[in-house]
Amino acid sequence: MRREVPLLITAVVGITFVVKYFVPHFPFNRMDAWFADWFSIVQACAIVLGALNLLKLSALKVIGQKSGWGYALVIILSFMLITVIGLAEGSDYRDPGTSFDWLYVNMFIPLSATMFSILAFFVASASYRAFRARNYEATVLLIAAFFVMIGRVPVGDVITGFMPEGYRFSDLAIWIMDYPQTAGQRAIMIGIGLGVVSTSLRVILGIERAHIGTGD
Amino acid sequence: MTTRTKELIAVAAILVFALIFYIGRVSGWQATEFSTGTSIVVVVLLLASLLWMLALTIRGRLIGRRVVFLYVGVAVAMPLFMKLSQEMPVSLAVLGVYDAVMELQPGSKVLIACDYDPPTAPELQPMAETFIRLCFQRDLKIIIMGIWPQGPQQANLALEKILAEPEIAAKNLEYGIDYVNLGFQAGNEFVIQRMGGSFKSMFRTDYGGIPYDDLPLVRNVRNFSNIDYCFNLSSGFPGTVEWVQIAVDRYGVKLGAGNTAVQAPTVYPYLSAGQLTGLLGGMSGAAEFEIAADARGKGTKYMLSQSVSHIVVIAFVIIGNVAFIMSGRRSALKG
Amino acid sequence: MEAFFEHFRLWLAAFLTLGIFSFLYKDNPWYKLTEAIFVGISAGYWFVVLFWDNFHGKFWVGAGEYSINWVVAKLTGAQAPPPPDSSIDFMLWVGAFLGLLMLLRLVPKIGWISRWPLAFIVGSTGGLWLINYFASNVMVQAQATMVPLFSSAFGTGFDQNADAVIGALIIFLGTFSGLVYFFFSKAHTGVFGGTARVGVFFLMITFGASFGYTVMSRMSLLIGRIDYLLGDWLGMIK
Amino acid sequence: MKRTCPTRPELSSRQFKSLLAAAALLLIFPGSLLAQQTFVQTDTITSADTLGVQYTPAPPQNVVAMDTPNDGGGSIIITWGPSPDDFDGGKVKLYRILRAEYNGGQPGEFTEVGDVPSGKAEYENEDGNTTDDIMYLYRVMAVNRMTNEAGEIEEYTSESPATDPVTSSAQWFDSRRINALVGVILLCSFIIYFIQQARAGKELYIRKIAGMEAVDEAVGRATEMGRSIYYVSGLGDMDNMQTIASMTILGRVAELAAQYETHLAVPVCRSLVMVTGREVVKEAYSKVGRPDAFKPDQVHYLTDDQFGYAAAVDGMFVREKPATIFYMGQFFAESLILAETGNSIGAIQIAGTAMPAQLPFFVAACDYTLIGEELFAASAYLSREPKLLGSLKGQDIGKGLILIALIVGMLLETFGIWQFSNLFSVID
Repeated sequence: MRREVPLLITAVVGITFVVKYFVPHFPFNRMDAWFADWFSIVQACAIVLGALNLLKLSALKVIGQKSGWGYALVIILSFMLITVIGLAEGSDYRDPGTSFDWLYVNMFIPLSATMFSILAFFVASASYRAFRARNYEATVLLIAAFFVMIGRVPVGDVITGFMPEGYRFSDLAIWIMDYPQTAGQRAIMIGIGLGVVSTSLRVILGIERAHIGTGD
Repeated sequence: MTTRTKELIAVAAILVFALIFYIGRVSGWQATEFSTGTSIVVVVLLLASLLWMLALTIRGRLIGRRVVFLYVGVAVAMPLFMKLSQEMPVSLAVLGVYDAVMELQPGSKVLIACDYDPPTAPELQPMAETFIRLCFQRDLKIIIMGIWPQGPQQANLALEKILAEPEIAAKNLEYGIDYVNLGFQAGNEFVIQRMGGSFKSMFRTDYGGIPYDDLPLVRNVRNFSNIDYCFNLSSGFPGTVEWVQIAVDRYGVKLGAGNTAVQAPTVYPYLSAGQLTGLLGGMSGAAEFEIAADARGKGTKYMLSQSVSHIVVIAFVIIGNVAFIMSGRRSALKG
Repeated sequence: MEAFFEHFRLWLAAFLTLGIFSFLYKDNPWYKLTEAIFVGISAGYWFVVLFWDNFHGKFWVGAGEYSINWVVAKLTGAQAPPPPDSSIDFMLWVGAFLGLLMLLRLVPKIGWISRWPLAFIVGSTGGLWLINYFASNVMVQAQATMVPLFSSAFGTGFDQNADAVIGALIIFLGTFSGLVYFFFSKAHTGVFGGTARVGVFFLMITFGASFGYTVMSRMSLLIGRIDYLLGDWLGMIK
Repeated sequence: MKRTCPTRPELSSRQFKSLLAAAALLLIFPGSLLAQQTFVQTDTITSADTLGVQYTPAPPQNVVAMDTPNDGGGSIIITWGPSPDDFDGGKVKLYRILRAEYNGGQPGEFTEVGDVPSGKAEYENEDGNTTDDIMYLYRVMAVNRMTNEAGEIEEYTSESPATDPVTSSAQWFDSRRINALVGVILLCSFIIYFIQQARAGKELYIRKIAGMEAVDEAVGRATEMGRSIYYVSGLGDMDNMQTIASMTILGRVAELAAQYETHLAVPVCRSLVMVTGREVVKEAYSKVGRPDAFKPDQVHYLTDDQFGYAAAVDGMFVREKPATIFYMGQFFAESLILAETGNSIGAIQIAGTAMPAQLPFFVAACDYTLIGEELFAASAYLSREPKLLGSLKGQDIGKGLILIALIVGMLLETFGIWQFSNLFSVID
């Protein structure tokens, strides 16, 4: 019962959604929209589980005075702060001028923009370390990256200024993006398509059943 | 002195430095700007130190990742102080926006649709500022709106900045008569579509809650047919693609656009098909627009930052390969 | 008071920005504090957004409120609400039901029931993407690769420029050899292995090119943050 | 028929009303009136013309209305040929489509349902706002617009005869998608056939995949060093195939970790993935006979936010210094933030994703990367179960057919035969 029912649900629902693609008739034509709505409602319910888990682990740290318990306390406090304000604010919580918006603009945005911008440093250090002509594959990668990078700044065209128009670094960069890059992407995409079909089929047939867990 | 003491001293130094400059700012210090001479010296020093790094590598000393980080930080920060102007030609796509604005009669109504948020502001904010300034200089009326929640907020920041500039402040522009911010409206591309019928149905009040009909500038603006030019700043969906498909194709609006570098390639076809009068793409687009409007500002500076940081990344790729060859082509995976 | 908030605002954002940047040097108490604030604030942010936009905005507005009003009216004998218009969709109750089953995890004894909504989600995802990926990734991409080697057919003339021919050939060769690389059930030896090696060559160009292409947009993010610190906060640059 | 109205911006009350009506309609049916409001140029009336005969265009020809095929109902397609006056500089500026309900042999009042600018050789327009089982009649009106000396716009129109009554209906099969149906059945049959073959005991050869070969070694290394293993499943939620694939791989990795008695931590950023991950890891632990070693909080939630998650996981990496890190699933910009930090602490990193934009970053910063399809093959590969390996063989047959199709398609195209490649076209 605990194993069979989920397997059956997976199979029936999976096959229905495959069939849906070929049937324009109601109710099949509405299933995409329904599923999207259902999923977002389930997400909203499930985040309660996630949030409780985060709070529980943090609280255990604080109670046990484990190393870093102070930071765990900060997690709890900042979570409570924004949640209480956001829920009290009502469904217009996001309008300019609300306290929620203040927290969003002055804390959330600087934090995520900075974390995102860290990427600039990591891109540099990764290029420094990884783009080395270690072997034949790495050399190809290095050359392609180098030409595209230099083709995207004005300096690139200054260096190749002696060449006729259409044969400068920027043109080379565009050519690499348009042809060999597109070809590689396409091979990857076709492969992914086949992989997804095979994985979905295994899931629907119940051969791959990790998600339904143990019998108890 | 232990490392810990050194670190504490460093943090204290940063704090003192910040306090001094913050107090300075509050008490009215002017912004720092390098002269051309200083700028050249800084760039030369940067390049020279990169060469030194190369030399160190050749002599067998590997550079750690923190050094790379430091260089990236410096390469981005220093050009922001510089006045050095990279000479670059203004492309036709950018001129398209500039010319369209210059052709408008004084008093024409321009709609600015701000569909972006703070993460993409480095690229799009300079465009917004230059565009707003150009409109005010030409005595055009500005109507701002957004279908991204934070777009109108970004526009307010730009407005605040431009209105404070002496040249514009001298015009004594008035809210509601010379410019209006209608704020954000949820509903993605359907907002554009309904605006084709009536602006008022989508924006009952402006950003600050003033009823639509109490704003003299827009009181008689019924829909797109009362708008002379439209400029869209976009960093994704919904954005320029939707504006072209609905406002241009269906309602015949004249549209120019500013896009992030990532998005610009998808919009390019509309430019060649004539559905866009012009396109500013990424930081280089912002910089070129500033050059065209003869108002070198952040876009030009940012572009310089971007070029210098690019050169630094390329330099480190070269240094990395030198290090690899020097180390006898052994696997330097974790170098 | 307002002036104080303005100063506080600038320093708060600067404090958080520098806290994240300090991680580049090494892990430290400042980063740990910033990270804790970030985790708490962002988890709470998404909690609020999911509650108001997904649960309230979709389910409550779309079905829940109306249904409950209706039931309450029936029970109390009050006047029933007007018949539902097109904005009410009772199918949303299915989502609420699945969500409720998911929440049963909080009750250890019957927590296993949460596998049912999970099975439902995994099954529908599998079915949905099986066919969508086949159509959009396999069929569309295969068709896009089948282009004439010469941009007009043999019969209608032969005036081709070399660029177009080379371009079409490269796209074909790249896609073909790249796919050969992905074969799992055949040893990569001989001609087959050689083709797979060409495939790897194309994959590496692809990776290098997209890496190089992305560098530029990543830099602009950092420029924005440094501009905040030096400009908005310290006023050192205009 | 003649309608007079002043030019913009002053509007006559009539035009104003129709605009208001159009706006109201747009509010009610945002998606259905896509073809409304076409703006057209007007010519100027040069001589006084009270009758308007010389400006009235001829009506459009061959107006036909039919139910839209392969749809879910609620839509009728109207086609017509141009009016003889429809040419560059001709009298037709646009066409209006008029519709009336047809009840008991009596047509109702004709109202406008859309308009189309002139200048095409053939016209096709969809009225996407019909009710199934109601009969409709359609007329198409050719419209000329002129500006008179007073600056007012005058319209001269003529209508086609009404079409035969037509109703819209929904279909049970989209015949345009038969190619996808055949393709998918073919591919699935191969996969199922080889799964059966493998079940029956047939030996299948599967080549080595470097990243997968390294999994044992990577888990072993963590055991030797006495450090933990981190498994990062990306930003995708359970409605994403990459996440589902990631969960199946997590099962195999968890089995190994349980066997080696090495601590496995799975920080996640989606609550549903946390729930699923727990089931998966628990199942894996009991499969190798160590159910007591499983702790639910091995799989824990941090935050739904992309960068908040990256910041927290980065912090864990540098503090706990795991010996081995797996990245499997859907990744965005955080891929390099995580992988560079993982690299800096010297962990062995194995990544796998089907996000083409992030693959280069993983290739640059990780020791092994599973590219696209390899991610979906990984769980079968790691399990070594014959039936799962059989599905890989089935996939390969599909791949082989596509390779052949690519060659055939390209050659036929080159010789001007495009019917073959059209077999692969997909209707949205």
